[in-house]
Formats: sequence, structure tokens, C-alpha cells
Amino acid sequence: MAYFLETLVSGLFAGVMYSLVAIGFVLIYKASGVFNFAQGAMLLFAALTFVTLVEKGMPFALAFIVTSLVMVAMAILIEWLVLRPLRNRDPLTLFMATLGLSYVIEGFAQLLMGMDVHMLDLGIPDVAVQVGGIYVSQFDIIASLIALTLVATLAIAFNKTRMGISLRAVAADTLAAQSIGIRLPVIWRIVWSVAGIVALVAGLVWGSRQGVQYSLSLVTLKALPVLIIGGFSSIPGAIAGGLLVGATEALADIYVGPLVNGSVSTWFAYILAVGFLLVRPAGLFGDREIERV
Amino acid sequence: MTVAATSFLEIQNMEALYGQAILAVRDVSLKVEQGKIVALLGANGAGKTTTLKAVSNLLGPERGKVSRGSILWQGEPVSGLSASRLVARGVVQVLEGRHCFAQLTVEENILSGGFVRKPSRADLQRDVERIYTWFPRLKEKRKVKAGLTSGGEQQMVAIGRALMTKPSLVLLDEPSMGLAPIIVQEIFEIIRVLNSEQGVSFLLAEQNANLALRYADYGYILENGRVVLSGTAEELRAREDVQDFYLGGADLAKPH
Amino acid sequence: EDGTGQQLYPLFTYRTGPYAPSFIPFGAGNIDYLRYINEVEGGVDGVKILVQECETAYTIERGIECYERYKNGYNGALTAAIYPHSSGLDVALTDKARIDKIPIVSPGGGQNIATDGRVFPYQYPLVFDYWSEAQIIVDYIAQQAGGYDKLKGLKIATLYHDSGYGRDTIEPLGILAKKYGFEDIQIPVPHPGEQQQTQWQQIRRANADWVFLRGWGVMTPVAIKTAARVGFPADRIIGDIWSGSEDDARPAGAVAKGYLAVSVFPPGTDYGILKTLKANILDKGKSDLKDNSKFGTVYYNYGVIEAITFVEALRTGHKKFGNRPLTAAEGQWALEHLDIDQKRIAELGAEGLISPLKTSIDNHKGETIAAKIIQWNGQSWDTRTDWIKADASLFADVIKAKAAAYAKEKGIEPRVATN
Amino acid sequence: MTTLQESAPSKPLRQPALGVGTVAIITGLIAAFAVPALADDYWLSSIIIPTVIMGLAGIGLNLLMGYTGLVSIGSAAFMSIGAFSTYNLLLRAPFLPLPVVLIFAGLIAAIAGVIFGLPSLRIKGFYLGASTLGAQFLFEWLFTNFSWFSNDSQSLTISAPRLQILDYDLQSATGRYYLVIATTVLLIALAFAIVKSRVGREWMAIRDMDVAASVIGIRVARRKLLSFGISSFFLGIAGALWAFGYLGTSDAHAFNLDKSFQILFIVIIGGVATIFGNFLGAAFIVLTPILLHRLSLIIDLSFLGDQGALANLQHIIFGTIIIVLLIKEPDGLSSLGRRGVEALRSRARSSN
Amino acid sequence: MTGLLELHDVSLSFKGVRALNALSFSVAKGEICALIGPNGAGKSSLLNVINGVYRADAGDIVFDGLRFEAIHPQKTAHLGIGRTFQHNALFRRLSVRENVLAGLSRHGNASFLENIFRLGRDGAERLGFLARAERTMSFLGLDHHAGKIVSTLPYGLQKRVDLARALVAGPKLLLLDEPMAGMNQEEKGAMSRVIREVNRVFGSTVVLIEHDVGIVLNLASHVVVLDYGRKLADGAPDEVRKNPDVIAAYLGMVH
Ligand SMILES: Nc1ncnc2c1ncn2[C@@H]1O[C@H](COP(=O)(O)OP(=O)(O)OP(=O)(O)O)[C@@H](O)[C@H]1O
Ligand SMILES: Nc1ncnc2c1ncn2[C@@H]1O[C@H](COP(=O)(O)OP(=O)(O)OP(=O)(O)O)[C@@H](O)[C@H]1O
Ligand SMILES: CC(C)C[C@H](N)C(=O)O
Ligand SMILES: [Mg+2]
Ligand SMILES: [Mg+2]
Repeated sequence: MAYFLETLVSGLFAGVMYSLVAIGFVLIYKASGVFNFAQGAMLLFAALTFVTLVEKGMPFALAFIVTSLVMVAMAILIEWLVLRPLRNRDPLTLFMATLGLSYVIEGFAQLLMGMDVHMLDLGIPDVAVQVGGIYVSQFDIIASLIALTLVATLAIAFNKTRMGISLRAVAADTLAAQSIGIRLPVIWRIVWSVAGIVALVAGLVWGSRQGVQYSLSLVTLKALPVLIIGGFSSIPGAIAGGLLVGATEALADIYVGPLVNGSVSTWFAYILAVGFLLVRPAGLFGDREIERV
Repeated sequence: MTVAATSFLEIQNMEALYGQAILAVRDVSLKVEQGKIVALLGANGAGKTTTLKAVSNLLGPERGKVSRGSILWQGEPVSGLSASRLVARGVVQVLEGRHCFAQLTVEENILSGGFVRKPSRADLQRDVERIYTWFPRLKEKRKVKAGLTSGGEQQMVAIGRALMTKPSLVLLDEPSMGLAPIIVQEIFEIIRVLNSEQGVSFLLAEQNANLALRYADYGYILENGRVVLSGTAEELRAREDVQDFYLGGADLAKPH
Repeated sequence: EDGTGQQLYPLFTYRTGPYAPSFIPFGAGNIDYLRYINEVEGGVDGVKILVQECETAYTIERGIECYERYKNGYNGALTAAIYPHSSGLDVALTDKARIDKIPIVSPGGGQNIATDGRVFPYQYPLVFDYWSEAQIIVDYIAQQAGGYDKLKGLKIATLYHDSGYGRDTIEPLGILAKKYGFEDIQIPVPHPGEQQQTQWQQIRRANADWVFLRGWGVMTPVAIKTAARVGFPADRIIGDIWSGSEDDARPAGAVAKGYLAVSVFPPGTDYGILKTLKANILDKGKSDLKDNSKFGTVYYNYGVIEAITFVEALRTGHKKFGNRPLTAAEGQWALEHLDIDQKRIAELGAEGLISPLKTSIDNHKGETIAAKIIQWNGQSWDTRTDWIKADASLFADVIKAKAAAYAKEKGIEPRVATN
Repeated sequence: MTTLQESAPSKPLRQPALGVGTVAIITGLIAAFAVPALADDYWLSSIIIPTVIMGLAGIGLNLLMGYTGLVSIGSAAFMSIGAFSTYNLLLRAPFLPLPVVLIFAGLIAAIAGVIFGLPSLRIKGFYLGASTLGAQFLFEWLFTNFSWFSNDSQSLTISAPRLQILDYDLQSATGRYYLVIATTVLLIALAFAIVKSRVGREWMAIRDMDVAASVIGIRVARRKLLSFGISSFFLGIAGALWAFGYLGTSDAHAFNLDKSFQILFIVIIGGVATIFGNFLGAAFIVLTPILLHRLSLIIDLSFLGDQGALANLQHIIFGTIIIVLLIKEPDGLSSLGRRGVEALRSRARSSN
Repeated sequence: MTGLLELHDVSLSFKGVRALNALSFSVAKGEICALIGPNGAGKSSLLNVINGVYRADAGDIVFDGLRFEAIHPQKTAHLGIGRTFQHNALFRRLSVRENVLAGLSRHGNASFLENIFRLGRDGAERLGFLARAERTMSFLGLDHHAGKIVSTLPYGLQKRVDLARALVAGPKLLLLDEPMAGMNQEEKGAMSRVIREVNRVFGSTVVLIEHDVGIVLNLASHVVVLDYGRKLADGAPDEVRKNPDVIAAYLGMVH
């Protein structure tokens, strides 16, 4: 039982880590209907930029600000070079473009900053302490707090602010949004910038776990089932989906894995997600596609 | 009238293309004077929508462009202004068909129209309430996602949203399409009120020529992308050819 | 360019993807040594070496493409041997290599069963192999426990990279477990290994005494970090030779202190050949390294060692066939008759870097297999033990039997060892 | 209503198929005789064969995505099923001739396709796309975790046990080329037959507006599953050819997510809802990296420092080309071809 | 009352919105019945319930003697219910001919293998389909546009293609959702004639939603008025027009 609990708890924490990555996706999807596969590459890029600056002797806070600015610059470039020429194109084309983009960003990240493994120490102890029979690390708690804060802030921003409404309006109907004076380029730049900064946060958390290196860009694949379950367009869904995926995946790995001689973590979350979709076709909190005839 | 006569919106010999090759508007010249309601009539595919989009700079997203001629808004070429700048300068278009933001609630849709002006919270709320007094039906549905409302309700949302920008010229594309007669009348009454009380001008594309000419001051008739006829509303209504073609046989035209 | 008169060295790279950080220094070690041979020594017995890169991204599929591209040489330069830099690819190429008659060389990796050169004429798991590694690990643990008899009841968990490379120790550990009575726990980590929470929980739950970490790339630092999170002590984890570089331990941060690893490619710059390379290549700005601090690291030195085996094989071949580029058939003969003895090692300036290597038709791996155990002190590696030799007789029968079975299945007539 | 049924159609039934037909025959003849004679081994086995096979895989996905409007990001999984089925059938049922094995392998993939197509009855768009990743990861895992599928080979690789038809050995580059090209030609013909049939029309109807399709009586669910089945059939055979007609040796990871993305690129870049466009897309995917590599040999790029930088530069260029193509050729490369043909035709006309 | 179509206490709601509220009425075989009412009254929803796109919460429907509570849209097609849509629901990237041919799907009985390999029943089916499609297209004056992709056609023509697609299968009941929206008077007149013709020549019963009251009163023999999902009036056109409730809720002031 204790073991079960422990697995569950550590799964939940792992889920929070997935959520951190998923949030960036949701942002862009919600505000532009683009399924941004380059999110992983952005994460890598942000984290690499950050450690490179830190290794050059920059203090953490400054490095964070500078990296954020770099991500904003990147957002502006992406809007200008990719999104604007592709506006009003079908979502699949945009998805493919973000795939192309991920090659470009990954390439640049490594071209500019090398392929070494960098150590990143955020100064948060990542050693387990026993709390009521289960091991928890301070790092997990802080990561969860970060994720929750991000989610809360972004959810409020999206639902309550003018900017949020404009973002959603653009995603719903770009032409109509333009017709009432919403400026698409501005909106896109903002969303991609915010997504870039979220990527930086996620990149730092993940990077301090596994070192900052190419593999960071692969965490996208972990975030996808989270998105499916939570709903592509729901920010709270990213958390809910993350927790669900994290917990069930951990349990499955422990209890099912041995039966099939191996770890099931590469696919389990996906199959779970498919099962989930059969019951709720737009995920837990996603907007159902509105189709009226 | 004399001051206002300096033209507000002026289109000169405009030609418009879609995707480099499809000629949608061949030669359109028209004028909207301040404080007037101008009707743009014509059959399906005559080029009404294209003309309106050319004015509001929304052809770009459809891969269309103005290839010849000019469009002047208060003496300034619109080509130099972005769609959003135009809105800020008082030109707003209500798109044909129900282009509302499906995933946003009715109220959010309406609110979104107010953002360009950057009003205060209180002002924004007051403006929304004003829209609700015109379209009480929308108030009932304020929390409903716009995509789930009926066709007519969506049309009202689109108009209400555009009015939120406090325009001085509204480009209204087929407002009557799919609306119940009572709503159509309401909408046209609202147009009249806005026009007379607040001096808002309208350029109105309509199939229902009969109705449009009843409210308009002036009319243009398009055929195959050309202006073939223009005149004051009374003149047009009086002409026999117009009667036959656009106002329909008397039996069908009169609602009762 | 024209390669006529040159010897081709098809360099299978993975400069992109998750394993690039490992490859980059060992690619550089290779290239630097060959540059040195070409530019300072004027080639191998006068024969210049043409290096052609081919990116495999550590995937088998692309590796096969690379193999196809270079198996027949390049612009007139001849192929004498191919170094796939991946055990999985090594295995995958077994059949093709037999048909095409191209030697496949995997120093420090490859398949142990191919030690039997009578059945595997084209496979060369030179220097070291993972079965021996398993043996050495068990040896070390026994040493720590106070003797082989103390192994009984111990629990040794192997956390392996789920690939051809990673799976290679399952069988020998099974055999060893039976022999010594320890409990053998095998836990796979899916590629690339950036999440290992549940695996480590399993390890803790099983109350493992030791963990044999058969990692690769990002898997290693994540393993060390995750171990710390579940409270598993670092000094009870013994890394594989590919989990034992500076880049494996350093990113894990402070918790890596005490982490152990098997070492066959000793780090350091204090060897004659490294000094030569530094003077002739590195200091002249001709090194393939971008980051000179990687000079003398585990992976760099591995690259140098690998290149030495290639060059020495060519030399062996030249003695028999004359000083000209070797064909694959000649390369195969040469690889089978390698004899790098202490004297030659001294001439090479590689004392302490490599141990003697002598191959024969019977033994494609080399006769003595040994490794040291090293420990991470937070900054660098300290050597913990002297060379621990793997007892070749232990698996000899198993290997023979397996090879024979393989030969039977494939219809291969084992060669007779006549010299 | 009977009156409507009886009278004869007012227009000829068949559209003039002359153009397509002749082009097809000429291409076929070139493929059969000229190509193997002109191309050397390297070209044949490293460029032409993979292009053709990937084009075939593209057709597979295009039938699903371009014609039925169902997005799949897991196409490579069905290729792997085809490859592993072929391997096991050849190994375990030695009496079966190769063509029969290929068809069976396609059918096995088709069954898997139908099963993994079931979610499409409930979900759409990216949700569906993302859920097909389930197939992608599940099969990659299945074929690596259960060594039975690779006959317990230690590296979990499978290699062509025998590649022959009626004692004619197809191991050589030319032999493999003939195997690939013959299979592909047959499957292209099949693809055309399908999309021109009622089935194809109903697929497109579902793609364009599924509610309306269902309201007019199209059996939407069955048609979607059929589409998954047929698409996977093509992919399965393409997978078998990839493993044995091209690589010779393969493993489950050869059919990883990257391959699925490549197939997606082929469809989008080649042209959605086209058949021949897939081969243009495939040529792009196969040739671009090779050309970039060649280019790097010609142009002096030493200022970049090292080969790793070069690899990254190639990455960047590849990504950029993809984006540029998406921007400049919204309808895919096939429209480029169509424009070319039109230009030629109009020139021919004007010179008359 | 026995009609071709009968509704008994049909209700439908969406998250609190009552789109249909215990609605009952009957449509006689062979008549043209108009459905009018304010926007959002539930007219389109009603059509959607009848042909299975929506599932009623309560009540049942009798069509041609068959009683059902919920039905799959495909099934309704096979029963002989045809339908056009308020918002364009054509197969955008297909030609006019293909759109119309698709409308015949319910008559297809060749298996997919026969269809693909052009075996067995496919030949007859193909010829039969083409013949029927051509007839329908020429009946609606679409023959000159047969090969065009529908998304390139003007709106009015698209509406006609929609009608052709529904008509080609020979429906017993034809549900038309605002077939004349966005047309000018002349086009509306033409469309009215077509509908009357369809009703007369093919004997299809028609249920029609239309906001142009002039047209409706001219065309329909039976008018049902909905408001807030309830039936406000039901009867002959002239009665309905004079009904004060209808004037207040729908027609508005007479100008
Ligand atoms: N996005 C587009 N791409 C290509 N052609 C278009 C596009 N939009 C309109 N057209 C064509 O341009 C011409 C004019 O169309 P427009 O929409 O301006 O007419 P309209 O008068 O508004 O007609 P309606 O009454 O049907 O709305 C038509 O022939 C139409 O087919
Ligand atoms: N799919 C749906 N989801 C939620 N609400 C819906 C849905 N379909 C219809 N409704 C609601 O049902 C009510 C009736 O809508 P319906 O479309 O049937 O009206 P209508 O009478 O056809 O109006 P119009 O004349 O404007 O087309 C509306 O309030 C609408 O919001
Ligand atoms: C360089 C390689 C031989 C190492 C690798 N881990 C393998 O054995 O596959
Ligand atoms: Mg229009
Ligand atoms: Mg309606």
C-alpha cells in the first residue's frame, strides 16, 4: 500500500513535469489554432541559451531576463517569417511548418551553443525526504508550485482580460478578428513570446533534472498525451491531464510493466489517451468542436 | 449638407482580383457621403462583398487584392492603412455570413468589438448594455457560446460586435440574410436610428433591394463587377427595369 | 576528390541527436589521430587515410544506409573495415557483412559471441565486450563483499538502455547469477531515458544492493539524479564503460559524488601519444575538437584507441600485402592477425592507455580483457582498482556453443583455424 | 422517381483518360528498361528504390488523409507491421511465394489499421492525429519488447530471409528494383481505381463534410474504417519493401516517429489528394539530405568549424526548405508539375 | 391525424437551452409545409432531429408508418428523407456531378471490392447513377456546371447543387433549410418554381424553412410557426398570417 501510494505520488509529480511542457502547447493552440510541434525545440533553445549565459558568468536573474528577451525576439521572427506568410492556411500545414521550424530551431540551438551536456543547478535540493512514509523532494514541490502559478495566471489572463479574449477571438476566426480591428501580428507575437518564456521555465526545470542537452527537445512527446487528455485548448486541462498521465503511467510501469517484460511508458499514456478520447472526444476540458448544420 | 458633401468614402475605378487571376470587380466607382446610407445592390456574385472587403482592407487574407483604381477614406488612400487602423479610424465591416467567434460567449464576442478603442471598463460595459437594448435576444444568450446560437442570433452578434467599435462608416454585408422579418425590420430600424441620431454612415450590400432602397438615400447597382446603374433611392425604385429585375415581380416582392 | 591510392576510413558519426555529446569527443579522438598519421607521419607506411563521415544518428536504419554507401570504397579509396560505433548496428550488419565480406569492427562493443572468428569471420568486438564487463562487475562486487561466496543472496539490479547494446548483458548476468547465487534483476529504460522515476522505484522496492548502470547518453545523468531522489546511494551504482565519462557524471551535479564506473579507456593526457597529438594537432589548431577541454577525456581517448586499432591493422596488412591500400579481404586478414604487444604499445606512446591486443581466427576480441573501476569525486575520476581481468574460460563454452548454434542456423561452415 | 433512372446519360461516361494513360505507360516502360540500364547500383539502391517506396507509403497516407480527411501521425507503425509480418511469414511459412506473403502482410497491416481507426468514429482533427501516435509507439515497443517477432535476434533486427519469385533471385540491386517497381505500379493502379470509384467519391464526401455525407446515406463509419484499412494495406506493403527491398535489414526503430513525419511531409509537400504527387514529395525527402551533403563537399564550409556544425546547418536548411515550400506551394509540388504540363500544352497549342 | 411525418411531443435541449419543447405536428403526404419562426426558434434543430443529426430527449417521430425515438442519419436517408442545409454543407472540393452522385449513395449495393475493381454489380450501378445524376442536374439547370468544383460556384448555384444532391435519391420527404437565403427576388422566384415542380412532378413531400414570408405564403399549403421551441401556430397560410401571436413574434409591424 505504501508502495502504491509512493508510486502514485511520484507519478503525480512526474505528471506536473509533463504539464509544464504541455502548457506551452496549449497557449499557442488556444490562441492561434496551431499545434506547435516546435515547442520542444523552443524549450531546448531557451534552456541552452540560459545555461550558456550562466556559464559565461551572468547571474541567474539577469540570464533569465536576457533569455526571455531572446525568446521574444524569436517569437517576433517566427511571426514574421512563418506565421504571417502562412496565415489562413489549414491547421495541418501550420503543424508541418512548426515541424520544419523545430528542425531550424534545434539546428540553431546546437550550432550556436554546441552539443555538450551542460549541468544546470538551480540551487533547489532534489533529494528525497520522507514525509509521512513517502519520499518527496523539495524540487518536486517547487516544480508543482511553479506549474500551478503558471496555470492560474494564464487561465485568468485568458478568460478575464481583453488580451485573452482577443487571443481566443483570433483562434476562432482570424478574418472576423481582423474585421473588428484586432491586430493579428501583435497577438501572435505575444502568444509566441509567452509560450517561449513558458518553454524557458519548463526547460530550466527539466534541464536541472537531466542536464541541458538535446534530449530536452524530446519531452514534447511526453506532453502530447497530456494534451489529448486535458484538451488542447484548456490550460487547467494541462495540469489535470499531466497528473492523470503521470499517475497512471507510473502505476502501469510498476504493475503492468513486469508482466510484459519492460517499461510501458513509451506508449501507455497514448493508449490511455485514446481510450479517454473515446469517452470524451475533446479531452477533459477542451472545447468541443462546434459544428452546426 | 454642403460641408458633409466632401466625400467621406470614395472609390474610383476599382478593379479587384482573387489569386492573381480571378477578376471579381472590374470597374466600380462609388461615393458615400457623410451621414448617408448607401445601398449596393446586385445579384449573386456581382462583386458586392468584394467591394466592401476592398474598402476594409480584408481582401488580403482571401488572397485577393485591388489591382487598379483607388479607394479614399476621408481623402486618404486606404491601401496605406491596415485593417485594424481602418477600424480605429471608424470604418468597420460586418462580414457576410455569420463570422462570430464560435468558442467565445455571446458577450465576449460583443466585448471584443470594443477593444480597439481601448475604453475604460465602465465604458465598455455601458456600450455592451446599449447593444443589448437593441438586441434583447442577445442578452438572454450572453453566456452561451456564440457558435451554438441560431443563425439569426449569430448575425446579431456580428452586427452588435461591429457597432461596439463606434464606427462612423459601417460596411454591412447582407444583414438580412437568414433573419426573421421582425429582426430584419429591427436591424434596419437600428440602422436608421444610428444614422439619424449619431450620424453613422452605412454602405449596405443587399440582395433584398426592395428593403434596402426603402432605407437608403442612394443606391448603386452592380452587375458582373461593374456599376451599371446608380441614383437616389427614389429614382431607382421608380425605374421599371430595376423593378423587374431587383425588386421582383410584384406578387413575390410584397410581403403581404 | 580522387581517392585513388588512399585508404578509406568511413567514419560513422552521430553528431546530432541524443547521443551526440558522446560521439563528438570520440569522433575527434579518431580524426585527430588519423590527421596526425596523415600529416606528421605521412600516412600509414606512406598510405594516406581518407576520412569520410556518414551520419547515422545512432539509428540502425541510417547506419545501414551508411554501410551501403561506403562498403565498396569511395572515389577509388578502398574500404578495409567499417567501424559502426553501435553494437546494435554491429549486429544488424552481421549478415550483410558476411555476404559482402566486409569486416565490422567495434572496439569496446559489438557482440561477444562473435569472439569466435571461425563462425564470424567479419565481426571484431575488439578490446572489450559486454559479457566480460558483466564478469568484471560481479568480480568487483564480490571483492567488496569479501569473496565470491558472499555474493549469495545479494541483489544486483541492471538498469539497461533498451537497445541491442543494453540487452547484451542479460544473458551473461543470468549465467553468473546462477553460478554465484545472487539475485539478478533486469530493468530496461526506453530510449533515450529522460524519465526513470518508476525504474528507480522498482530498484528501491526490490532493495537492490548494487545497480549496474548500462546507460548511454542522457540516460546516465538522469539515472544518477533519480537514484538520489529515491535515496539510492551513488557509490552503489556501477556504470558501464559508456556510462563512465565526464559528461555522464558531471551533469548529475553534486549527487554524483561517489558514483562508480567501469573503465577501459582511461582518461588523462599524460600518455605519450596524447602529448604528441597535443603538440602536433591540438596546439596547431587542427583538432576536430571545438572545446579543447574535452582533450584527454574518456571519450576522446576512446577515439584515439579506436584509431590506433585501425592503423595497426593496416600496418599488419601492409607487412603481408605491401604498402598500399588494403581491400576488405586483406583488412579482414589483418584484423585477424593483430598483435599489439607491450613493445609496440611503448613505440606508440600508449603505455597505460591500452593493454596488449592479440587476435586470431579463434579470438576476434583479443586475448586479455580487463578493466578498472573508477570513481567520480565530484570533479573528475579517481581510479579505484587495478586492472581486473575477465576470466576468458568462464564463458568460453557458452560462446562456442552459441556460435555453433548460430552457424548451424545460418548454414555457415566454421573455418578451421590454420595460420 | 423511376423516370429519373431510365433515361440515358447526356454526357459520355468516361472522362478522356488518354493523357494519364499514355503518360503512365511511357513512365512504366522507362521504369522497366531505361532506369536499371542507366542507373548504377548506388543510384538504384540508395536513391531510386527509397524514393519509390516512400512515394508508395505517401500514397498510403494520402488515401487516408488526403481523400478521407483523417489525420494520422502513426503511419510508420503500419509500415512496421508490414515489415515484421513479411519477415515472419517468410520465415515461418516457407512454402508461401513472395507476392502472396506481401499481400498477406498488407492485409495484416490493414487489420491493425482498422482497429486503430476505430477512434476516428468518435474523434477528429488533431485529437485523432495525436491518438494515432498510440499506434506509433505501441508497435515500436511491441516489436522491440517481444523478440519473437524478430525470431529472437539479439539486436532485434530482421533481415530478408529470401527474396525470390519463382527461383529468380531478387537480392541484387536490379532485382530489388524490379520487385519494388512492379509492386508499386500495381498499387498505383489500385490507388487510381479506388479514388475514381464510388468508394473514393464517398471518402472525399466524408472529408469535405461528414455530417452531410451521413445524412445523404453514406455509411460514414464503414467508409472511414475502410479507408484506414486500405491506407494501412499500402503502408504495410511499403514497409515490407522498405525493410527488404531497400534496407535488407531492419528493426522496429526504422519505423519511428521520424518516418511517420517524413510520410506526412511527403503528402503535404507532394500534394494532398494526389497520387503522383507523393513521388515528388518522396523525392524531396530522400534527395534533399543527399544533395545537402553533396553540396557541403563542394562548397567550402570549413569556417563552420566542424562536421557537427555542418550537420546542424543541414538540419536548418532542411527545415527552412520545408517552410518555404509550404509557403510558396500551398497545393504541393504536384501543382508545380501540373503547371508545367499546362505551360507545355499551351505552348504546343500556340505553336500550332 | 395520420401524415407522412408525425411528431409527438418532441423535446430537445442543449445545456439548459430548450431548443424544442414538447412539439407535435403532422405533415401530410404530398404537401408543402413551411416552417417559420424567429431566429433561434428551433427550426433547424427540428430538421436535425427528424433526420437523426440530433437526438431528441423525449417524444417520438413517425415517418411513413415507422416510429422511432432516435435514429441514425444514414438510416433516415435509407428511409427516403432528403435534406438541404442552412449553412452550406456541400462537398466543397468535389465537382457538381460528384456531389450529386454522392447523393445516390444510399442506392448503391455493390460491395467495395466490386466498386474498386469494377466487377459485378458495379457496372450497372455506375451507369444507373450517372443517368440519374444527369437527369437531376438538367432538371435543375446545372448541366453546364456539372464538371465545376462547387466551391468556385456562386452562392445561388451552390444552393441548387445542395438541392440536387438531396433530390437525386428520390426522397419521399424533402427537408429544406432556408434554400433561398441570400438570393435576390428573381432567384427566389426561380427556386420557388423548382420546389413546386419537385413537389408536383416527383411527389416529394416538402418541409421548408424560409424567412421570406411572401415566398412562404405563396408556396406552402401548410404553415407551422415555432417560437422558443414551441408551436405557436399551425394551419393554412392565411390563417397563420393573421394570427396576432405570429405577427407579434415573427412578422412584426406591417409596413
Ligand atoms: N475568395 C475568393 N476566391 C476566388 N473568387 C472569389 C472569392 N470570393 C469571391 N470570388 C468571386 O468573385 C466574384 C464576386 O464575388 P462577391 O462575393 O464579391 O459577390 P457578391 O456580390 O457579394 O455575391 P453574393 O450576393 O453571393 O454574396 C464571384 O464571381 C465570386 O465567385
Ligand atoms: N448543437 C447545438 N448546441 C447547442 N445549442 C444548439 C445547438 N443547435 C441549436 N442550438 C440552440 O437551439 C436553439 C434553436 O436553434 P436553431 O438553429 O434550431 O434555430 P432556428 O430556428 O433554425 O433559427 P434560424 O432561423 O436563426 O436559423 C438556439 O438557441 C441554439 O442556440
Ligand atoms: C561506441 C559504441 C560502441 C557504444 C555504444 N553504446 C554501443 O555499444 O552501441
Ligand atoms: Mg456577398
Ligand atoms: Mg436555422
